Amino acid sequence: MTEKIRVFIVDDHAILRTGLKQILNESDDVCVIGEADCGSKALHSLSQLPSDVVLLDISLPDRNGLEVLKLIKRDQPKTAVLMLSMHREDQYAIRSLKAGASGYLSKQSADSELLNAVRVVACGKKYVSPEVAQAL
Amino acid sequence: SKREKLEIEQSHARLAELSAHLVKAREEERIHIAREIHDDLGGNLSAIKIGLMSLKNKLSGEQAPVLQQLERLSMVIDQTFESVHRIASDLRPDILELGIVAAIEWQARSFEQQMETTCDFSCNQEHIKVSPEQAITLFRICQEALSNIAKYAQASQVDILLQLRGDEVVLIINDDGIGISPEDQLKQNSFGLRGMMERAAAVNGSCAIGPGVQKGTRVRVTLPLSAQDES
Amino acid sequence: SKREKLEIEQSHARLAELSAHLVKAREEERIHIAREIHDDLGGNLSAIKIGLMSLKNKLSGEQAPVLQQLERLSMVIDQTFESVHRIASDLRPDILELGIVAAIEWQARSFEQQMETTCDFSCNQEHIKVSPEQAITLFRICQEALSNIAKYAQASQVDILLQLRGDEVVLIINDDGIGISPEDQLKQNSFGLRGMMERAAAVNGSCAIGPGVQKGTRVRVTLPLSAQDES
Ligand SMILES: Nc1ncnc2c1ncn2[C@@H]1O[C@H](COP(=O)(O)OP(=O)(O)OP(=O)(O)O)[C@@H](O)[C@H]1O
Ligand SMILES: Nc1ncnc2c1ncn2[C@@H]1O[C@H](COP(=O)(O)OP(=O)(O)OP(=O)(O)O)[C@@H](O)[C@H]1O
Ligand SMILES: [K+]
Ligand SMILES: [Mg+2]
Ligand SMILES: [Mg+2]
Ligand SMILES: [Mg+2]
Repeated sequence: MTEKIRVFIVDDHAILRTGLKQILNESDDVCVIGEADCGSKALHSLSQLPSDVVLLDISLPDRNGLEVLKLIKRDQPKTAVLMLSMHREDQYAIRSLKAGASGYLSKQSADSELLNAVRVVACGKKYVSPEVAQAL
Repeated sequence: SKREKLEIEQSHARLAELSAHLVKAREEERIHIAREIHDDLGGNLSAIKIGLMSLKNKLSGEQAPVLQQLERLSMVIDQTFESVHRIASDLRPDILELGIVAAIEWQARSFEQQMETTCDFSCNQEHIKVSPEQAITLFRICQEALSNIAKYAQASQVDILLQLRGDEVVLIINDDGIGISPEDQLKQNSFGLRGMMERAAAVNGSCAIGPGVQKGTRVRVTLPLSAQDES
Repeated sequence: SKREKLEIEQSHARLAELSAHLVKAREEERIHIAREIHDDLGGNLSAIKIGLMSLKNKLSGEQAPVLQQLERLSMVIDQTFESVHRIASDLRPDILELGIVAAIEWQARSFEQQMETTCDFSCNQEHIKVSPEQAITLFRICQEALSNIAKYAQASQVDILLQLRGDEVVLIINDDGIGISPEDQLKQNSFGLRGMMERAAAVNGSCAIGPGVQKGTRVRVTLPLSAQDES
């Protein structure tokens, strides 16, 4: 059996983290290896915990998710970062991709797109939701 | 007497400070609530939707009525997402995060769509860096000016100009409607124009309301860019 | 000159009107948003909860993991209800719907719980009928007075008195703390006391701040009850 995709979750919303963890762990090919509720804890943990995919909330209590994204990409360029956000506007997706993200997911469509998005970015490809893809 | 005059002036200054404070506190509250609604409720909704998904997976191959029920629930959650977005963006439009140029342009576009009146926007910069307070000031003044035009002007053409001029940012909203009289500006229960001027003053700027270029009405806001803001 | 003085006075009056308007508009917005959050989001959440219940019934006799998942979802929805209530009641305390007497009493009790300072409330009526605007005025002034006491007074005893006296309603908040100096009242970036006075003036009442009965600080608000309000 091939190795599972290692996912690290960064979101300050505890209930959502639990939900994300559950659905990811329920699948055969993914496992959640860690989580953090703010940017600085995430950066700290990630330096010791190699991950394939980081699921990263844009609005964090300590700093903007886009800033955290840049720092992750600077330190762990091979880690794919999938942005997660309430914003549905295409501009946020475009900005995220420009800043080095592998994909962008709105919190509203996380249920149906999450696993697919994680798998796509884990193999080095870009993921954008169907709606955003249309706008681009 | 001289003392009397001084006292009145002082009390006037304190009152002006108070209105500026009230306006600021309100915008801060709006941002705070919008964020809570977005982050807190939005996160929960997302968690519920994901939970339903996991339920569905557990039930795969299950009877149709149960799956239908799950679909219905997902739809209710989507509607709740819509409400969350609507309430939060009434409080603080997301678009402001993309900068003041994008935000004013967005207002022009929305006005055009809602009013079927041409509304042109032009700006001599791709991006103008103002403080968050100045951004919300320009945004709210433009909002009130457009709302007045929609209510009273009977205009067929609106022009919005946003410009960086030296160390000032200038916003002009011009309509070709019926125009505004000095008496209109003093109406008892009207606070839109007064609010516009107070808002501008609160960030050390000014707002002038007068006749339009050829006809109609012209609102002109000027805010100083502090050295810091330009960085 | 006389004309100059008149002009300043007029401009002062208009500015006072504007602050009153700003305060009122903010409270109206708060009510509006609180209602939207309550009715719109709250309604949807109820629908989701009922939907889950019906799902559970359809699945009765089902495997444990599915039922556990349903339980988890119900809990998330309950937490979302909590958030909805919290956000809405920060905007507009539900307790106001039970009348001003209940609302002020509730403030006294909450203060006591949070501060471990005795806070006594007394009222010579079971119910005092004021307009919604007056109610929110009394409520916000009391809130600010208590917040000041918590922040500065170092009091060990607070007394809140709400009274119907003839055609006036009087609210007194008395603390036995360190007291307030005239300079304190003129602090540059302080708007609490000024806001209290403006709020009272906006509904034709007054608010006086001064030394307490023996020591400490006393805030006294008087609002006229209009004939209509007493009905
Ligand atoms: N663009 C315009 N064209 C024509 N008349 C205008 C225009 N803008 C404002 N007015 C007139 O000026 C008056 C005052 O405007 P103002 O925005 O201060 O108050 P309002 O819109 O009546 O009420 P409020 O803004 O407080 O809801 C309006 O009632 C209207 O008669
Ligand atoms: N009950 C009190 N006991 C002692 N000092 C007080 C009391 N209430 C107010 N003060 C003093 O009066 C000052 C002004 O109060 P005010 O409520 O206007 O402003 P603030 O609380 O400092 O700021 P803001 O209310 O704008 O957040 C306070 O800073 C404090 O020094
Ligand atoms: K797994
Ligand atoms: Mg967040
Ligand atoms: Mg208006
Ligand atoms: Mg205060």
